[in-house]
Amino acid sequence: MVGETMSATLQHIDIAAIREDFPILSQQVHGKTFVYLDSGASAQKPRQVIDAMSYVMEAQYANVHRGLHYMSEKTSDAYEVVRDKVAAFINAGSRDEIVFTRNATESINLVAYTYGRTVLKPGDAVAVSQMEHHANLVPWQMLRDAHGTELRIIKITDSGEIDFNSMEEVFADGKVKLLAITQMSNVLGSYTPVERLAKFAHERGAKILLDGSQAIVHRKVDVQAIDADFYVFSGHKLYGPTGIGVLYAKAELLEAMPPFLGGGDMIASVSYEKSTWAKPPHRFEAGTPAIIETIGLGAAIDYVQGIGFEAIAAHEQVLTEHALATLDNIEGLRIIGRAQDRGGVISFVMKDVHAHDIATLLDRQGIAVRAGQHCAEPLMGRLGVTSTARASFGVYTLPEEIDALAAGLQRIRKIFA
Amino acid sequence: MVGETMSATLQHIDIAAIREDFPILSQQVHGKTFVYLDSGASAQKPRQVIDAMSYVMEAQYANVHRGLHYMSEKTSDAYEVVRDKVAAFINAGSRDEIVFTRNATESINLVAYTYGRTVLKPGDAVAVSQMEHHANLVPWQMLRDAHGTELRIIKITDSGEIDFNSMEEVFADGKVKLLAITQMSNVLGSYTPVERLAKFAHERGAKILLDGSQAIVHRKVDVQAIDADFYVFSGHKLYGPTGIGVLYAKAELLEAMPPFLGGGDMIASVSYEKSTWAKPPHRFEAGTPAIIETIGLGAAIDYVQGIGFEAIAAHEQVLTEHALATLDNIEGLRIIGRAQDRGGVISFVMKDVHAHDIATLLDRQGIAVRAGQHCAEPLMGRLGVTSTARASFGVYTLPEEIDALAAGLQRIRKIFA
Amino acid sequence: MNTSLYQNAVVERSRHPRFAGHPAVFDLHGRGANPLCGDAVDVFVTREGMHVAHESHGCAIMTASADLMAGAVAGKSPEEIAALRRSFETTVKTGRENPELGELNALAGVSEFASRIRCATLPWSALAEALDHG
Amino acid sequence: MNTSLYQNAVVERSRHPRFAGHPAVFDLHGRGANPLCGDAVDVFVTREGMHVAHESHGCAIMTASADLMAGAVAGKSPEEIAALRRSFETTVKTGRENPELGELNALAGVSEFASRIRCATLPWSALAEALDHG
Ligand SMILES: Cc1ncc(COP(=O)(O)O)c(C=O)c1O
Ligand SMILES: Cc1ncc(COP(=O)(O)O)c(C=O)c1O
Repeated sequence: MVGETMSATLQHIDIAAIREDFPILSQQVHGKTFVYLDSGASAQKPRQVIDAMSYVMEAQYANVHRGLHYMSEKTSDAYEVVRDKVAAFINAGSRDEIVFTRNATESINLVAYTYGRTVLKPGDAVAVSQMEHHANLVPWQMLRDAHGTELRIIKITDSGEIDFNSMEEVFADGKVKLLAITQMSNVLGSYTPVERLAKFAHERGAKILLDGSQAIVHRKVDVQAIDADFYVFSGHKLYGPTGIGVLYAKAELLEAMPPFLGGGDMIASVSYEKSTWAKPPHRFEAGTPAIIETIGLGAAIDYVQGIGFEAIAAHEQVLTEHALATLDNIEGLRIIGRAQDRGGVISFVMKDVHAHDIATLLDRQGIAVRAGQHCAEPLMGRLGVTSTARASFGVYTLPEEIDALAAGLQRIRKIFA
Repeated sequence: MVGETMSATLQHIDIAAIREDFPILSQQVHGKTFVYLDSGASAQKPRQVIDAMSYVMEAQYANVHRGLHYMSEKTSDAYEVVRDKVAAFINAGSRDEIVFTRNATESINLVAYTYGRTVLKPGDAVAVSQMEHHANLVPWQMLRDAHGTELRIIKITDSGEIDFNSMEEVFADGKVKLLAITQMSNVLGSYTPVERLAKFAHERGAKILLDGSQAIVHRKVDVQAIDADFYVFSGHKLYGPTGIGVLYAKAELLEAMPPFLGGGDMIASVSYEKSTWAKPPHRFEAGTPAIIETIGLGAAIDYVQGIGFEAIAAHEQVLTEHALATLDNIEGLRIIGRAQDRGGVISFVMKDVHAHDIATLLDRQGIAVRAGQHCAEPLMGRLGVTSTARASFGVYTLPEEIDALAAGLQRIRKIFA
Repeated sequence: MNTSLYQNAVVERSRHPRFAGHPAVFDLHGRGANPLCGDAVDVFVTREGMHVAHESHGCAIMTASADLMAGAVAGKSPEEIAALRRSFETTVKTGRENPELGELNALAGVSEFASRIRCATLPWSALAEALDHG
Repeated sequence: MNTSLYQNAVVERSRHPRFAGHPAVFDLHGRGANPLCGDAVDVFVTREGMHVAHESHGCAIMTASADLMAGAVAGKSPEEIAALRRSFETTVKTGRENPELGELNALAGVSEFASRIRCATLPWSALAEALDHG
């Protein structure tokens, strides 16, 4: 099995070369080879991203949009080029549909504060699924409490897929005006059928916001083909730096939205009495942006596109199948989430062993996994667990690392036997 | 004069060594020596900051606060240590009074959205001065328009100082509950008497928010000695990375504030019906924070403290005096802002030459200055100009660079003669 | 692998706790919860003889710590318990065993796992809460 | 220093514009403003003979551009002006002079100053606005 898997992997992707790009992967942890299976929380950074950021700071830095001097112009260009890159990356209709934020969380909150408090009216409903990350639940709760919108929850099936019967019910009375839903669960690894969800929402007069935090890393995203109204993701999960995220929204939606934060760069004119707003996307980017990080994100997108999503998806599929088969062989281990369409994020529980103990004991073997509620506390309730352990994969993950995980879990089983 | 100035400078600060730390300063621009006089917009980054950020990405990176594994623990530690550093740097009473944001702009908006919409009531007034950056004006306009607070403007004198008669008037009816004011003007270079302002506000039952974006770079700040209620600044002006800013607020104020953004890490518990919030500062830090940038900010603070504020202030004073004297000697040049207590940010206009033309023509000589309204459009009206040129200094600025500026300006005068 | 913390005493006590349960009658109750991971422990105190029972929903370290605590505090006064808690917290932070802690020393190894120290101390916070405000 | 853009023609026309002023009578008005820098230009058109006057509050490049524009469009039809605008914008972006632009070529050098191109094109947007919606 492992031999087979590996050759399948190696057909698609030159993993050895990729791993060379990530300096951290050659670190040791507790004297053991470092096995990083926590990319779903945040991915490691390739040399190309680190270098791009260092280059800005060493050779081409100044504040953007404001200066009439060389360094400022060059830096503004380098910054704005990333907007084009992001637009092309997700096939936005226009670069002006790309707003830079800190992370996916801020992107969703931006929509909740602006679109949510103006276009959505008290009495309108926002629908989310049972498998949302807190980032796509709490902002809608806060909107409910501040603005009088309703919050409705779409059920998932036991296998971890969207329950379309529940969707019908939630949308039945026509009050749902926004469906805010993940494209890939950070707990179950399920992909959601985004085209179908968008069609479903649009046919019922609702807009759709997609949380692409997990999916963007694994799949080619085409916001126009999906017909997404809003799409959000974070740079740090896409092999880019922290401190930079993206909000995509259709131009006509952004046009109609009031600003979120007030300050420099988001205004057209300011007097003490009244200010007028710049056009999108600048209307939503107040103050000095994350210049260095945006340029780092550009390098990350180049990096990912250099590998290509066909190769990335094939590699992920091989890893996921290998991991599911291998983990299923471990006695007392139960994988949580069995969606048909699923990717390289795998949660599991072990009989008689708490997830935290699993994580700590794996860590001692150099293996990094997540354990806990994964910022999805209500989903834990739905699944009938208090926490899970989770292994998640990146472009640099090796089938052998999954074997190391399995061996580690077997050792843990013995301790608790 | 120059010789004298230089030796005064060199007594306080080893500029040659400092300049070695900033790789960008040895760049050429348009074939000329690069003279960077735009530190007020954003400062350049020392090797120590660049290295600290690279180190995280190369050797010690994972998401914070969530992992039970080695890399996550180490990264969380490195991240949280910076909170201690910032607290010590501004002498906060507790590390829990330090909230990380993207920049000063976000810090002010955070206060406007949370404190502003709960503790401040419709009919209460917020007072700002005539010399605020848009970042400390527009959020209060937005609050006014959304929440029904009033916005009052405190006048400045012709020399660019706070007019305390105007203060008295603005506060006379007791409605002002928040004074939001800069500690140093980014246009006029004036410092405001922050202890006096705080006392003034407190005696009249108002809180004070200080915009320390410019001042923090030049002066030792002690928020307890000032008795500031809120204090904000950005990392990128303090020789740190973009994408990271700070909000300081007194513990009891933070405790009483509702959250700003919803998502991971800011909650105590989440159910579909109701969520409860984490204690400050985490309540205000939703989602994956700017981990790499926070660590970079820590390195920047170490760097600045390594030089020491006594040396920095002395160096700035020498530069400023030299610059004022030198520029005053240029025919047709008028310096805008003549406050008693002023620092290394100098705006000027030239007869018959528009600020933009000054900036472009200086740029061709390798000299970077700002020109325009400096995100302070209403202040331009107060000063009776449409724009100014501005030279601003950093720890690496040389007296010779000011001489280069003066020579450049003389050449421009000839073109327009 | 270095698993010294997960020695038999800890694993054993977590799997077969001696003081687990929710007594029908008790005088004081305290709760400790770590929202970040979902761990929770309820502590029930019968003042007479300082009998402590616990209901633990969490990891091995927390459960073992609760159970070892219940054993260690039996019959002690609140003041003695407060002193014991301080010694225990020092030991789990420093890793230095302390003769007065007896069986509780089994948890000294948690010092190597910074993010898990809270698991070991959570039952003690719950007990303190019970004794303070019960 | 490389100041080719600031040749005499540009500096001269900015300091002593020939078509500056706010006429008492005019047919069409257009305004261009760059909020980032505070530059603003008002353009006043008398249809008869396509006389253009401008009030410029801005830099030398904008003022010279407005004045050279007013000279260049005199007597032209709106269609000819639209074509001229396209040629002018190409020249200020590429730096390639174009014989049909005549005096307007004085601004070709602005292509080297990316952030200043807008200064040169602003009067043309104001004129287009006047002709479109006047
Ligand atoms: C006085 C003052 N306040 C606020 C700001 C806004 O800072 P930032 O853009 O980093 O949020 C600046 C800098 O531009 C400033 O100079
Ligand atoms: C599905 C999903 N949504 C949202 C988020 C929030 O991302 P961030 O913390 O970068 O804002 C995450 C990551 O933690 C996630 O996995």
